[in-house]
Amino acid sequence: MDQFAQQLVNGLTLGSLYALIAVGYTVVYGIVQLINFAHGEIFMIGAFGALSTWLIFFEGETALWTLPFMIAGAIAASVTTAVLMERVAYRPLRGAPRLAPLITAIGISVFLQEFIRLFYGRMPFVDFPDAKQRVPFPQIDVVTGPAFEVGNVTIQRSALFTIGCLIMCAAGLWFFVNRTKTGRGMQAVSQDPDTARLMGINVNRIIVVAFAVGATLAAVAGVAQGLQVTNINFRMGFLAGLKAFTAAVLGGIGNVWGAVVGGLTLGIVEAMAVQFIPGTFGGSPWKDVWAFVLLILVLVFRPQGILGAKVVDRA
Amino acid sequence: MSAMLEVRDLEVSYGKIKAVKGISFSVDEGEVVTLIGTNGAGKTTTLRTISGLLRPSAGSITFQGQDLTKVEAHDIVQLGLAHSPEGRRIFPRLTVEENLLLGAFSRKDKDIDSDLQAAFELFPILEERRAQPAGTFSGGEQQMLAMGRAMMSRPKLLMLDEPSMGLSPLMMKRIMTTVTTLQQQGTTILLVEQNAQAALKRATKGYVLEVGKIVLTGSGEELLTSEDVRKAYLGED
Amino acid sequence: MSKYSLPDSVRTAHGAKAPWLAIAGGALIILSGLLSWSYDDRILGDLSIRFYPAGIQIYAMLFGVIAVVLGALLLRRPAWLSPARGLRFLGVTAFVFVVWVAAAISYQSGGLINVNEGAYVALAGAVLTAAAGFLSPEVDVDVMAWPRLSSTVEILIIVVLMAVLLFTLAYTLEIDDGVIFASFLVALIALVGGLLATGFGAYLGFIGANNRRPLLLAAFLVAFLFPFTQDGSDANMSIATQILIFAATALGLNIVVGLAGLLDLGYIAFLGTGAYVGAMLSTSAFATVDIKPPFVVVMLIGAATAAVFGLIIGSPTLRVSGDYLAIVTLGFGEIFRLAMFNLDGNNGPSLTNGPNGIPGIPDLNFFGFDFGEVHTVAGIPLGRFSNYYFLLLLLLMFVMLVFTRLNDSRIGRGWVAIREDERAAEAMGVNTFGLKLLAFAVGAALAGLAGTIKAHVDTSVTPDQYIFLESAFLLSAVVLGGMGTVLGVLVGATILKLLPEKLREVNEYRLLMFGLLLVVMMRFRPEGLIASKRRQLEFHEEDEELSELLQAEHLQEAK
Amino acid sequence: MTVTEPQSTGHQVGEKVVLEANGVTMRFGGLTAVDDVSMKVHEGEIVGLIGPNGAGKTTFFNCLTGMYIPTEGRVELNGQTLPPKPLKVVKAGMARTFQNIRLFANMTALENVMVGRYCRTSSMALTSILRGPKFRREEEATRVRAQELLDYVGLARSTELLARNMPYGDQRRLEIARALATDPQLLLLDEPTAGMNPKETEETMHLIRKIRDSGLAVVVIEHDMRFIFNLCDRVLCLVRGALLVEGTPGEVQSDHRVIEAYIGGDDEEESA
Amino acid sequence: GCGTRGESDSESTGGSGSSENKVAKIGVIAPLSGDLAALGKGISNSVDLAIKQANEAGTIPGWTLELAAEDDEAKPDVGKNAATKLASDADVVGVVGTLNSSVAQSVQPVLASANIVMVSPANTNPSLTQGADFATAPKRTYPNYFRTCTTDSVQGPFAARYLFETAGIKEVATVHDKKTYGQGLVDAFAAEFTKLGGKVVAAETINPDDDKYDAVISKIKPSNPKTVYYGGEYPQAGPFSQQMKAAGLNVPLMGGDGIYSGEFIKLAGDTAEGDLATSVGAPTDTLESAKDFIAAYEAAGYAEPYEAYGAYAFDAANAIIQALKVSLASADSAEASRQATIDAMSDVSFDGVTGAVAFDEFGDTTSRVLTVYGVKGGKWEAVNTAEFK
Ligand SMILES: Nc1ncnc2c1ncn2[C@@H]1O[C@H](COP(=O)(O)OP(=O)(O)OP(=O)(O)O)[C@@H](O)[C@H]1O
Ligand SMILES: Nc1ncnc2c1ncn2[C@@H]1O[C@H](COP(=O)(O)OP(=O)(O)OP(=O)(O)O)[C@@H](O)[C@H]1O
Ligand SMILES: CC(C)C[C@H](N)C(=O)O
Ligand SMILES: [Mg+2]
Ligand SMILES: [Mg+2]
Repeated sequence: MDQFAQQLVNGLTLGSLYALIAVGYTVVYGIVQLINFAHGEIFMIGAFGALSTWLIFFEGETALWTLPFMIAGAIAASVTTAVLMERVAYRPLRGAPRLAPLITAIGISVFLQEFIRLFYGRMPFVDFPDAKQRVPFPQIDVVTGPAFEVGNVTIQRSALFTIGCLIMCAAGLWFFVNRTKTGRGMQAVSQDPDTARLMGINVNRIIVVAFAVGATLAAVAGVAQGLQVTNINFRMGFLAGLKAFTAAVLGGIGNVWGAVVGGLTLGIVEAMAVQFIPGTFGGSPWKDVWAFVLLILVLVFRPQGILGAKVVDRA
Repeated sequence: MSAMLEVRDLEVSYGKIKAVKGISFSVDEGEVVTLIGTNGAGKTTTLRTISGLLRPSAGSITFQGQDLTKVEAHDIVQLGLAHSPEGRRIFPRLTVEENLLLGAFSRKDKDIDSDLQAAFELFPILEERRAQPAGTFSGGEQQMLAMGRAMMSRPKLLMLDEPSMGLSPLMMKRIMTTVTTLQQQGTTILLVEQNAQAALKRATKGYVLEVGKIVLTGSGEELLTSEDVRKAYLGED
Repeated sequence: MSKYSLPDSVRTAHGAKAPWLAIAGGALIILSGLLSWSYDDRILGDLSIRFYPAGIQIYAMLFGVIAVVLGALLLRRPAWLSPARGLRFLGVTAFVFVVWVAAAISYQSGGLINVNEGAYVALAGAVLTAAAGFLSPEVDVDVMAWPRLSSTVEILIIVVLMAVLLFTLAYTLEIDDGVIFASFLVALIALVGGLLATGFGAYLGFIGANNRRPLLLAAFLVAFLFPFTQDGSDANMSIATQILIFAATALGLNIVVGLAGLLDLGYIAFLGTGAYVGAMLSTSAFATVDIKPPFVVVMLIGAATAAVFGLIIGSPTLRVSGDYLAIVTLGFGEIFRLAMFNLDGNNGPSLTNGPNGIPGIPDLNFFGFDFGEVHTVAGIPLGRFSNYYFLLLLLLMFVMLVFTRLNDSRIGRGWVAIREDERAAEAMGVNTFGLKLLAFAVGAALAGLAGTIKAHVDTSVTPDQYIFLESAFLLSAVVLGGMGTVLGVLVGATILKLLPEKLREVNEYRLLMFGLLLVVMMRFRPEGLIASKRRQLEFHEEDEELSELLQAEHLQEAK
Repeated sequence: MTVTEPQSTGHQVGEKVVLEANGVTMRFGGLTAVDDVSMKVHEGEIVGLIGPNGAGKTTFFNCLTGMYIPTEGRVELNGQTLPPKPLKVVKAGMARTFQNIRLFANMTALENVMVGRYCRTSSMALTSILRGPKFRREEEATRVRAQELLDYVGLARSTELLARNMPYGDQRRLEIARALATDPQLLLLDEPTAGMNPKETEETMHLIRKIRDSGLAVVVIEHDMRFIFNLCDRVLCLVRGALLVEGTPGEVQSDHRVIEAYIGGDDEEESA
Repeated sequence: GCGTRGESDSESTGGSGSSENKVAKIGVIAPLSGDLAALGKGISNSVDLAIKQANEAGTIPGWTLELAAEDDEAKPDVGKNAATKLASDADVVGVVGTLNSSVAQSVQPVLASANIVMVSPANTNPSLTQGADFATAPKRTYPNYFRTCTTDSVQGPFAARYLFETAGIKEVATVHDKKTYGQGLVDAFAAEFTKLGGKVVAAETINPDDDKYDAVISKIKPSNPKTVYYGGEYPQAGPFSQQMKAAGLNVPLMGGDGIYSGEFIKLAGDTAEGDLATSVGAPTDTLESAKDFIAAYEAAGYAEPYEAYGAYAFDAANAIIQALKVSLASADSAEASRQATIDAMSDVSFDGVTGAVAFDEFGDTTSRVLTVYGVKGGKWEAVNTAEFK
């Protein structure tokens, strides 16, 4: 039982991270029907943005007050990258068949990874560590350090931070999508951009907002990841992005709650698989396999995802 | 008196194909103006250009004295020009009510609720099904929703593109009556129709388009009785 | 196209001068080849000697010759060619070429001062050529006016073209200076692009279509002769084998993506399946399965296993479509990689040797023909990779056969219908599910086949060869080259495998450039370099000119 | 009010029942789109299906053709119960067109029709790769039959045009040719004249008659009353999913319930 | 068409050299990029140093040695490609590398079929020299393969004895990354540890692509190990150590030479204090024999430190050079000397930086010295150096 509770906590932590990233996939997909493969890299850039902020302004300082600045730095880096990417690469492809933006997304994803790998350590004016290998991430007081023990369950500080971030972001997002006009505009654009324009909706602005919102959450996730695993690297976006995308699809892509539910489900499944699948097909090396198996099963039996709405194709 | 909408020498192309080849017409305040013509004559193209979805390759469009050719589609709505597009184009995964509210997206005033009620009165089915995803509506139902939605922006000029397409006779009458009602309430209307008879009967002015050019102009009645029109568009020989 | 031209008034006023401008420009460029381009004689194969052109200067002179020819053609105004467009393209790219070479000279020898008169003359020639292109009137190419030649002459053209191709290929691979290689590529793009822009390419395509068999025969002859141009060196042959494996796999993927319109992001797993089957059933000391059937049987097992996986992966297509299918395939791809990573006895049965992979796979041996040995044919030694090259070429031919014949059949039509509107296709009696499964199974089997050979060519099989990035590479080869076409995929595969090998100077930046390439390509030519016309339409819905061209071709064929 | 013209052909409806639908019901959540509808279609008969928008006509078609799995009810073609699978329905001999044209836009007219032959041909992967004489024969036969059908619907000269480039009216006809290519015994047409001008409508009417005369049964949905009442042997009117009235054109158009629910008040000139 | 020019060209560049020396290349296959680049660069720099010294001293008359360094990214497949490339270069006569045993497995057959001698400074897995059944029926697998470092059949037990006997720890959990090295090391360790009477309370594996290990750590934790023995490399071990402690599993992590690098401490952070590692040989900087090497390395101004394997790579390169002295003397081309170089290897014996360098009948080094290090004050410090018996 303790072990169950312990892995539940682990799963929730992992899942929160997935969920934060997944929201970005979902929001963008919902609007432009684009699998933004580069979103994982936005998450990675968020982490590097936070690290850079810390290195430039606070190197050596680990007090809690630096954290908000790091998060701000992360968001600035992620949002800038995401918005630029939308402007330069995706916008010209509006209306092109699906495959074109998808390939572009893969291209951007590779490009961003390589860019950080090759140039992070060679930026002008600043002395950043070489990013060709893992780079240590600052451990901030209060949100890292000795874990809390609740009964026999250990709860890490960074886990609390991550889960907290998710709760706050999700609440904000819910309000934004359902209670603001921009949110409703987003939904309209997602279904028929041309007609949305006829309603007086500035489609380009809405799309930029979607990218920015996704990037903001990814940036927060980047910081959380850095605090949890103590180091970051240019590759971290790939698998995390893949899992987050899986989570988004699992939950029902296009649906913000789906992303959250999908992320948490995926995280918990992974943690439980490590602990409870007996025999040689259990354990850590198989956990990703179980995650993908779950995805495939869900898609086959409920193609629209856990919370997704059924797409109507009327003849 | 200058016209509310003035289109001059408008040309629009899709790639190399010119779909609209220099047409001019005007709509005065309070009028119902109708464009009729064969399939592919360029009616839809004209409307889409006026509302900013397409850019003209030549010519000018002025609405209440303002040049529209460089204004973004979403800003044109704010000026009071609504467009109910061909093929309804409702938002399929949003509910009926959400669709209607989107019609009022660019409005900042507080009367949205009363307009919503007005739309429900006009089309009771919309109220009955207000929470149903609009994509599951039948064609006619969708058309009503599209009209209701366009009205929600409280337009000064409402452009309707084939509002009767695929509608039952009864429903078509209802839609046509609505056009009259709207006109009486002070909305100017630019109507594109295949059902020339019904359209011309209500029109103060009509234009006949053929392959991108205006070939005939006149009041609704004149056109209705014109020999050419009767032959080509009313199926009488 | 008209947006790239000068105002009509200028063109009518000066249009008559255009041919002479072109001829003058071409002559200048030819002359420049005889002059010195660079003061420094140590770089770029020595461009410093007058009246003794080196590689780069010869490329330039080719520009000149073509400019002169086009100029002369402009005087005669043929209806089926548009020399103006050719000149425009040629002029602009020649300009880029000269600037690039000058930049390379300046960079390598430290200063613009080292650029000699030849480069400036060439630059002037390029400007004149471009000017001619922009000045001359736009002629719409009339495909109906294509000259009809006797089939002997047509076949002769094909043979000459193929010989040129072989020569170019051998020549290209011989270059080992990265800058010269890049210059050559620029020149090649300029020359070929220029010719295509005139509409000559379309005409060649037409000739090719009239003589499909001779064309194919000639093409394969060229391919078979290629190893003999390598003088026993294995360096290029090893790249060539990689290209062939990659191309065969990409063609298999093209069945799934290009023909059936299903996005597969985990396709590399099928190649991996074949490779692992090949490795496990080989006599490597690390092979885990004790059955050692002959290689032909191994190939069949590899293909069959992959096909079964293809069916499994394809089965969700019954319920899942579009982007969801993409993610399912991606998931399967990852599952494959992880499974190969894990099945080492620690986690699951001991089959794949885990992350360490199965090394030491021996060379193939067909009835005493040892693929690892050097064999001498007609006095020319053919090394290990040449041996595999021939085997792989056979495989590729087989894959192409399967691809084209399926495409041009009832099944191919069914696939197009599915791509266009799946629901409607189903309602018209097309067995959509069956056809989608078939696409997956056939594609997978072909990749599996390639995989079994790959295991032996590579001598080792590891899980990191089958990561997502590799699937992305495959997909890129398909998309860059042109979806749904054989030639396109071959070109795409060659580009993606050859460039990184040849441009070693920038090896570190190769992924960065790959990423950029994808983005730029999708922006400017999303249908790929050599696109099937139908696909091109799908990407450019508004392009009426194109759809008319396609119709015209249909009409030609129908005659 | 009468729009019926005297029947031009002295046509006789056959005795044989081609289609029999029994108690077809389709529910979406709480909404009953088709409510216990039964219908019989005889050989050589043209049946009209009318009803207000949202009455469930298209949905009924979808149930017949297996695009939807009906909640209740049974569909029989020539006495055989049809499974709700589009593929099997087509094979059994029922074909349809769509309310919104759904052609394969980037294929030529001929290719579109050849796709329609898919279910009547059989060469599979291996045959296609090996290209035996059987394959060639079948391919040729497909091409010939497709061309015949194009000639039949009056598109003889459009063979090599891309579907997307064809005029609207021709596209509708091409859809019919494609449906005919499946060798149906029953043809379902969903608003075949929507968006057509009166002249084109007239031509379509002739085409449908010609098809009927060749022995097929036709069910057609239309809102154009003149079209329906001139063309059909029998008319069914659906309202809110349920069958309201069934009868000859004359009976139906004078039924006050139909007028009230569908045609509307006595206001002739509106119904063009 | 410009053949003559091409020839004159190569003459002008080649001819600008001062002597008529023929060229022989010594290859390096090591991770020059990626997470293990720190160790790989140390190896390639040290080989470079050895080559420079040999050229300066004119060790092999008539020949100039050159370095041909290839990156293997620590991946078997990439390493194999690097080996193929080196093998097809006729000038290559020997290869120093690889770092990872798993990569070596793929490289060995390629170099063996080209008869190129391969000396690894860092591969510690015993099967590379003695075959899969090294414990019961040792059998030399590749005659061209040698190494200058001790193997894990020594390193594992050495660690086990240290933990059990010196540190008094009776319960450990083991974790490894499934690679040849990690798994082999853990196997050797566990066998000895249980033989001594200790208990392996949990045995887990991880996937090196992962960066979060909480689930595994949570699974191990209830079994209350007193130390976690990790078989693998520092890019995973560092974060693993840190996360272990963040998750409340406050016991030391111990590993092999794969974690003995400054990078481990950087990645593991403050909580690395007390973690342990074994590595081959005695600490380089304490060796009298290494003074010159260290000085020369520093003087050469390499950007990266020589790290754990610099000295071994230097010795490996010198072993090849010793053999080349014999083989190249009578050869007229580099390629022709390949077999002779292999043959000459078994007679190589000299006093290297790390001690006496010589190889036994399997190609293994004759030295069996190892050291236990511990993290103290953010640095690795030698705790105990001993010869394993
Ligand atoms: N997206 C497009 N791309 C290319 N050509 C188009 C496009 N849309 C319309 N056209 C062409 O432009 C011309 C005018 O079309 P438009 O839709 O404006 O006609 P319309 O009068 O509205 O006809 P309908 O009565 O069928 O609605 C037609 O020839 C049509 O083929
Ligand atoms: N997939 C679906 N999910 C939910 N409701 C649906 C679905 N398909 C149809 N409906 C509903 O069923 C009813 C009947 O629709 P249908 O399209 O059959 O009408 P119709 O008679 O063809 O109307 P029209 O003449 O306007 O085409 C409508 O109210 C529609 O909203
Ligand atoms: C750096 C270490 C990981 C090398 C290890 N000794 C091996 O054999 O793989
Ligand atoms: Mg229109
Ligand atoms: Mg309908």
